[in-house]
Amino acid sequence: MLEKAKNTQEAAKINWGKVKNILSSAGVLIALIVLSAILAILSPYFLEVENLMNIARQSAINSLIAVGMLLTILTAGIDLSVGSVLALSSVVMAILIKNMGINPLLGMIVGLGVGAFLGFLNGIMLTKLHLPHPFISTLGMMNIARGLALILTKATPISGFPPVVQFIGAGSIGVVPISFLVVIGVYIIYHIFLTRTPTGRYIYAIGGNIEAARLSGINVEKVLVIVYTLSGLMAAVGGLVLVGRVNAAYPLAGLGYELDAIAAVIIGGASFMGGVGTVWGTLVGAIIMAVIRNGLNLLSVSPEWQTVIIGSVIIGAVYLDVLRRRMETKTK
Amino acid sequence: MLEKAKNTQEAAKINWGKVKNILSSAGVLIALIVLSAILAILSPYFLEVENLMNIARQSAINSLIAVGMLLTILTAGIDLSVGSVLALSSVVMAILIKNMGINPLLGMIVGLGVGAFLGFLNGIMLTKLHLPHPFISTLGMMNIARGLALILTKATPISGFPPVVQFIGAGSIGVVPISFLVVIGVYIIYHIFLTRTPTGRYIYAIGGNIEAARLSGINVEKVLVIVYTLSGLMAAVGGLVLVGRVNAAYPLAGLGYELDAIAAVIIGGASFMGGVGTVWGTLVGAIIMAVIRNGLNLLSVSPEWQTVIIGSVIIGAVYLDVLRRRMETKTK
Amino acid sequence: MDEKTILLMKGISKSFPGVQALKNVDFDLMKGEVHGLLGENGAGKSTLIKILTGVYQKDEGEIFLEGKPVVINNPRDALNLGIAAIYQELALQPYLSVAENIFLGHEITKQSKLVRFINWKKTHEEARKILKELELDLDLNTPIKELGIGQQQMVEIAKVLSKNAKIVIMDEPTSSLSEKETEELFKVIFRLKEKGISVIYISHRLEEIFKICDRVTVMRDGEKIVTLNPKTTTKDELIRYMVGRTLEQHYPKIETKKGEEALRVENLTRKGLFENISFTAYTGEILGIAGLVGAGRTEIVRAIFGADPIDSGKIYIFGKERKITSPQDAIREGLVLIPEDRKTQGLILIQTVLDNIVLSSLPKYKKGLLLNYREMTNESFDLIKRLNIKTPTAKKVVKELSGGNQQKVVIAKWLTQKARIFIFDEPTRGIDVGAKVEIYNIMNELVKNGASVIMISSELPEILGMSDRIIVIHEGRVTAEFSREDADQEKIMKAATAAG
Amino acid sequence: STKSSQQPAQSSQETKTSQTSEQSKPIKIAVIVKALNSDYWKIVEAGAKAAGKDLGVEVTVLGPSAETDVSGQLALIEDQITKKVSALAVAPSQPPSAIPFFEKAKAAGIPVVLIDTDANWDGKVSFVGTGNYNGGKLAGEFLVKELGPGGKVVIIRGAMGDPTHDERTNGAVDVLKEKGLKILDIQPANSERGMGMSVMENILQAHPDVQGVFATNDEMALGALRAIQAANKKIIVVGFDGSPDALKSIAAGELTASVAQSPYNIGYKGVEAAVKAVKGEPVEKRIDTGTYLITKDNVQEEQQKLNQILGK
Ligand SMILES: Nc1ncnc2c1ncn2[C@@H]1O[C@H](COP(=O)(O)OP(=O)(O)OP(=O)(O)O)[C@@H](O)[C@H]1O
Ligand SMILES: Nc1ncnc2c1ncn2[C@@H]1O[C@H](COP(=O)(O)OP(=O)(O)OP(=O)(O)O)[C@@H](O)[C@H]1O
Ligand SMILES: [Mg+2]
Ligand SMILES: [Mg+2]
Repeated sequence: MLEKAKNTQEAAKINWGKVKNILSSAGVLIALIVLSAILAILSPYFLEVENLMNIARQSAINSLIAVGMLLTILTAGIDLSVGSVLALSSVVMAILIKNMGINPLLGMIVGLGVGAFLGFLNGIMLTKLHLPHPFISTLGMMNIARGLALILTKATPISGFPPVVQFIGAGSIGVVPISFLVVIGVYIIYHIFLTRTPTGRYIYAIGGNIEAARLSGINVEKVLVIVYTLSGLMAAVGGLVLVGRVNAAYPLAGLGYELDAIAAVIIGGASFMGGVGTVWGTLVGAIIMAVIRNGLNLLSVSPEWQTVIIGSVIIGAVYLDVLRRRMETKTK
Repeated sequence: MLEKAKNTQEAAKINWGKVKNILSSAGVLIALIVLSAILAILSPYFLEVENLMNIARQSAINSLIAVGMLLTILTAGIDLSVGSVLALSSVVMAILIKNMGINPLLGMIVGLGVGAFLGFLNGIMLTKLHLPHPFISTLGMMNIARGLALILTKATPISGFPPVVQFIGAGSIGVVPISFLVVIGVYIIYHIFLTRTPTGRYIYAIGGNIEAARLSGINVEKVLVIVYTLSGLMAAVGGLVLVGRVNAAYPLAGLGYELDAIAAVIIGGASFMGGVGTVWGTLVGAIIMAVIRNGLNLLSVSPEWQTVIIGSVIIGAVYLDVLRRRMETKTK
Repeated sequence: MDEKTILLMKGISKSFPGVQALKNVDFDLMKGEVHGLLGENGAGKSTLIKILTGVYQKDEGEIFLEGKPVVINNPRDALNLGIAAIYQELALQPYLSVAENIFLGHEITKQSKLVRFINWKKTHEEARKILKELELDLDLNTPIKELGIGQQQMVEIAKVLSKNAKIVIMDEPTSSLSEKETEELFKVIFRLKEKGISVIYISHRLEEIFKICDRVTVMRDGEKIVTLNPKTTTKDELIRYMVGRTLEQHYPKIETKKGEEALRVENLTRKGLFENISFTAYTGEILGIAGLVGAGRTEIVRAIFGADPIDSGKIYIFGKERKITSPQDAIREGLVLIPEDRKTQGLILIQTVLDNIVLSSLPKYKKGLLLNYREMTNESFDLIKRLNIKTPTAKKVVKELSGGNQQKVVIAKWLTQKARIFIFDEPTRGIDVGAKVEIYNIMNELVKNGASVIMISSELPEILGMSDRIIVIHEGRVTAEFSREDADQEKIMKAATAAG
Repeated sequence: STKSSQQPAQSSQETKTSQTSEQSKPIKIAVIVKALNSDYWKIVEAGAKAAGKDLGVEVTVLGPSAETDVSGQLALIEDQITKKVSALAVAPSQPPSAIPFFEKAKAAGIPVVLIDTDANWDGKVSFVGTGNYNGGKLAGEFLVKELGPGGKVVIIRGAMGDPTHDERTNGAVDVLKEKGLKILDIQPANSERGMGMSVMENILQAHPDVQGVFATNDEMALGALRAIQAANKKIIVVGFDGSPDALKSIAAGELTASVAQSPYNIGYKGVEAAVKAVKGEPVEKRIDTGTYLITKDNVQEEQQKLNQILGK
C-alpha cells in the first residue's frame, strides 16, 4: 500500500523532472522560434529550404566549438584558445597534406590530434602548473597557437584540397549538409556523455562544488584535463569543417570564434559559475547566433546596424529565457 | 595588563598583515622586475628615461580601463563592453566639440557622462532584467555601442582638437606624462575607495558570497549598478586619454581592449570567482602588458613571433606568482 | 596490537600557519566499535579525521590499517581503503539530485562494450532503499540546493551508507538534526556495528556519546587527553577533560520580565513551505521555535527577515505593520536573523574574521567618509574574546577556522548590530558545551537589555532549557504553543510529529 | 513542404533563363566589401551607389563586421546567392577561401566581379582595381625617390595574415630591397591609430636614425606621425588609402604622402562591370582603376574630388 503510493509518487516526480528538462531547454528554443517567426515575416527567403540549409552550414562550426566550450564552462572554466587552436590544427593538417603529400585522411587525423594536444596542454597548465584560472592558460595558448599558425604558413593561406578533405565541410546528402549531420551526431554523443557516464556527471560536479567533488573521491585533475582536451579536439573538428567548407586553411582562421562559442553556451542557459547547462541549449544558442546574422544579411541590413541589432537580440533572447524561468518557478 | 597584551598583539597583527599585503602585491611585481631585468640586458634603450616614459604613456589607457574592470571582476562579474564604450563616449565628445562647437571642457564632461551612462545601463540590465551573467549584458552592449560609434561617425575619424582636450593625453610635466599622473591619482582614489569605504568593502563581500552579503543587509543591486557605472566611466576616461594622445577620436578605438584589461586584472592576482584582488596588482598587471609590447618593439621581434612571446610571457608571469604564493604558505 | 584493532593512528602532528592543530596524537579504533571523539571547538577533531581521509597531509606520524602501514594522499585513497566520512561542512552538489548525490563518486554503472554507463534505474532503487532505512521521505529528483540544511545532513548520511565502507566517520552528523532524525541515525549506527563496521563519531551533544559510544577519546588544544569507557564516566568528568574545568550550569536561564510586543506575524503564508503562521514575540523573553528537520522553520524566519518573499500575511514590529521586502528593511526595523547555514548564508569564507564580524554594520564605523579600522579591530577583538573564538589573529581567513569557531563568528557578526529583535536559527550548531553557555549568556544579556530573542533549535534540551515560551512547527504550520512551565519533551515531540 | 519541393526546380530554371528574362525583372547588384568600418570602404560604397543611380539598377553594399571576419563575408555571399541577386561584386578578404562560394554563385547563374582584391579564379567576370601589392610598390618607390639607396626605413603594418596588409607590405619590401634601402624594422600595429603611435614611439627609441616610415594604412600612419611630432623629429611618413584625415594632414604639410587606389572608381566600375555581365555584354577581364600617390602637390584637387564624392 505504502509501496504503491511511493511508486506512483516516484512516477509522478520523474515525469515532472522530464517536463521541467524539456521546458528548460525549450527556454532558448522559444527565443529561437520568436526570432525565426519575425524573420520569416520580414524576408520571403528566410524559410526557403536553401536558406535553412545555409543556416545549418553557417552554424555548424560554431556549434562544434561551442559544445567543447560548454564542457569548460560547466566546470566553471573557459577556453579562449579555441579560435587559434582551430587555426593551428587546420594549417598543420594543410601543410601535411599539401606540402608534404601525406595521405589526406592521415593528415586530417593528425590535425585533430594537434587540436586535442593543444587542449591537453591547456589542461596541464591548469592542473599541474596550478595557474589560478583557465583564462590565463588559454589566453596564453590563444596567442601562442595563433603565432605558430602564422609562422608555419608564413602568413599565407594554403588552398586546394582533395575531395575527401572537402567532403565534411562542403559535401551534402541531398540538400542536407554533411557538416550539419556531423553536428547532430556530435551533439547526441555529448548528450549521452554528459548525462549517462560518470565522467560526464563529474564535469557537472566539479562545476557545482569542486571541493565536494574532491571529497567524493573524484579525480578532479584528470577530469579537467579531459575537458580541455575535448575542447581542443572540438575546435580542431571545427577547423576540419572550415577547411572543407572554404577549401583553404589560413592562419587567421577562427579569429574571435571564442566569443561566438561562449555566447552560444551562455545564451543556451549555461552558467559561468559552473554546474549548469545542457548541450541542447548550447545547440539552440549557436543556431540563434547564425540565424541573427543570416536574417540581417537577407534583409541587407548595413554592417554597423547589424552589430547594434546583434547586440540587442543577444540580450533579448536571454531576457526571454529569464522571463520563462520566472514564470516556471511561479507556476510550480 | 590584559589591555597591554591585547595592544601588542594588535600591533603584531597589523604589521603581519601589512607585510603579507606588500608581499602579495609584490607577487606580480616580482614578475615585472624579472621581465624588466631581462629586457634591460637585451636592449640598451629599455632603461632610458624616455623609454620608461613611453611605457608610462602606453600603459596609461589600459591601466585606467583595468581598474574599472577590476571592480566588476571583484564582484565575480566582467565587463566586455569597455572597448566599445571607450569608442562611443569619445566620438560623442568629438562630435560635440568639433561638429557642434560645444565648449571643449563641457564636451569632455558629457563624454565621461556617456561612458558612465552606458555602464549604468550594463548594471541595470544585470540587476533589473536579471540577466544571468554580465557576460551577456556587456557583450550586447559591446556590439551596440560599437555600432552606434560607427553610425555616428559614418566610420570616419574626427581629428584636430583644442589643446585643453589634448592636454590629458599628450601633455607632460617635465618628462612625466600627465596621463601617467592621472593614472596614479585614479589608483590612489580607488585604493582608498576599495579599502576604506563601506561600498568598497561591499564589493569584495558580494564577490566573496553574494547570498551572505544580501543577508548582511547589503543592497547588492545598488552596489552592482555602481560597479558597472564606474567601469563605464573609467572606459570613458581611457577614451579621453586616447583622444588627447592621438588627437583624434575614431569609431574603431578600443577594439579588443577588454582582453588587455581583463589580462591586467588577472595577472594582477584577482580571481574570476570574485572577492580577491587589489588595485596595485592590477596596475602592475597593466604595466607588465605594456612592458612586453614595448620590449618586443625595441628588440624588433617579428610580428608573428610577437604573439607567441606575449602568450608565453603572460603564462610565465602568472606562474611566477603561483610559485611565490606556494613558497609564502610554506615559509609561514 | 590485537587483531580486533582495525585502525591505528600513531603520533600524528599537524600544524597550520599560526596554529599547531595536532600534537603527537594517538588514536585507535576496534572492529565494530563506535568510538566517540570529544573536544572543544578547535581542539583538532576534524583535522584528525581529515588527515585520516587524506584531505590534509600529516606533518608527522603513521597510520596503520588492519596492522599494515598505509599512505593516504587524497580522499580517493581513503575511499579505496574503505574509509568513508561525513564532513562537518556538508559536501554535496547543489545542482545534482538527491539520488545522484548519494552515489556521486561510486556510481552504479552497467558495463557496455567500451563505456561505463550510469544505471539510473538501479541508482534510484538503491537510493530509495537507503532513504527508507533512514525513514526519510525525500523526492529523489530534488536538487540539493532546495533542501534545508537538516535534510542535507540526512542526505550526507545516506551517502556515506551507500559506500558500505569498513570505517565510517561522522563529524557532528546531528548538529542540525532533531530527536527524530537522530534516533533514526542511531538505529543505523547500531546496524553498522552488527555488520562489524567501525564508526568514529564526533559530537558536542554529550548525551549521544553515552547512548552509542563504546569508547570515547577527549582532545584539547590538539592533544589527546584520555580515552575512556562511557559506562565508567560521567558527563561532568568528560566536560572537565574537555574544557579543563567543570560547568556548574548547562542552561543558565535567568528570570527577566516580559515586556512589550516586539514582533507579531499574522497568517504568514508561502505556498508549499508554510501556511497561516501567526505568533508574537515580546521584549524581555526568549521565544523558542521547535520542530523536525524540514518543518519549515528556517523558511518562516527567512520570510520575516525579508530574505524570501511571502504570498500573504502581515508583519507587525513594535505594534506597527511593516512591509519587509529585503533584509535591509528588516535591519532598518531593528530585526536581525542569524542564519542556520554558516557556509552559504552566514559567512564570507575567503575573508578574514575581522571583515566578517564588521560586515553587517560597516556604516557604523565611518569616521567622516572613511572607515576607522582601529574601531573595527577593537570591537571585533572584544567579540573574539567574549565568544572565545579560537583564532591566532583577527586577520585569519574564516575558512581556516574550525567549524564551531566559524559558527561563533556568525553570531559575533550580528552582535555588532544595535538590533532589538534577534532571530537565531540553530545558533549553537556545532558549538562546544562551554561556548554554548557563553552564547546562552549573551541571549540572556540581550533580553535583559530589552531585546526580543527568537531561537530556532533542533536540540530539544536547549529549547526547554532556554525558552520562556515555545511554539512548535510541523509541516509549515504552528501546531502548538507552550509556556516554559508546562512544556516537556513528550508534548513537544507530539506536536512536532503532529501525532496529536 | 510543397514550397520546398518546387524550390530547386525554380532556381535552376531561373539560371537558364537569366540571360533573356533580364529586361523584364529589375537588376539587383550586391556589392560585398571586406568591411564598412573605414573611410576606404565607405568611398567604395559611395562609388557603387553612384553607379547604381546612373545605370538605374538596385545596389546594396554589404560587408562583415571586420576585414578579418572571413567566414562572416563568406556567409554574406551565400546569403546573397539565396536572394538570387542578378550579380555580385566582391572584394574577397581571403581570396582562396572565397573561391568555392564564387563557384556556387556561378552555378546559380550569378556572375561575379572581383573588386579591390583579385582572386586566382578563372570564372570571374573581371577584376576591377589594382591590387594592394602594386600600391605597396608605389609607396616603396616613393621612399626610394626621397631617400635614395641606403635610406633607413621602417614599416608599420596591419595584422599578420590579413592579405590586404601582407600584400601592401610585400610590395614595399620588394622595391626597397631591390633598390638597396635598409629596412630597419617591420612592426605590427593592428591597423589602429593609437597603437601606430605607441609602436612608433618605441621604434624611435630603438632606431633613432630612421628616415622614412611606410604604414600600411593611413590610421597607423597618422599615429606614427603623431609620435614623430611629439619627438620633434622630421621623418618621411607614407600612408595608404588616401583617407580624408590623411589628405588633411598632407595639406597641412605633416604627412608626406598616401597611396590612393581611387576606391570610388573601384566601386563605380565594379558595379558597371557587374551590370554589363548581367546584360550579357562583353567586359574586359581586367579593369585598372589606377593607383597613385597623393602628396602636397596634388592634395588640393584630391580633396575637392573627395568632397564631391562624399557630398560635402
Ligand atoms: N585549513 C586550515 N588552515 C589553517 N588552520 C586550520 C585549518 N583547518 C583547521 N585549522 C585550525 O586547526 C585547529 C583545529 O581545527 P579543527 O577543525 O580540527 O577543530 P575541531 O576540533 O573540529 O573544532 P570544531 O568542534 O569547532 O569542529 C583550529 O585552530 C583551526 O583554526
Ligand atoms: N530553497 C528552497 N527551495 C525549495 N524548497 C526549499 C528550499 N529550502 C527549503 N525548502 C523546503 O522547505 C522545507 C523547510 O526546510 P527548512 O530546512 O527550512 O526547515 P527547517 O524547519 O528549518 O528544518 P532544518 O532544520 O532542516 O532547517 C523543507 O521541506 C525543504 O525541502
Ligand atoms: Mg570540526
Ligand atoms: Mg532550519
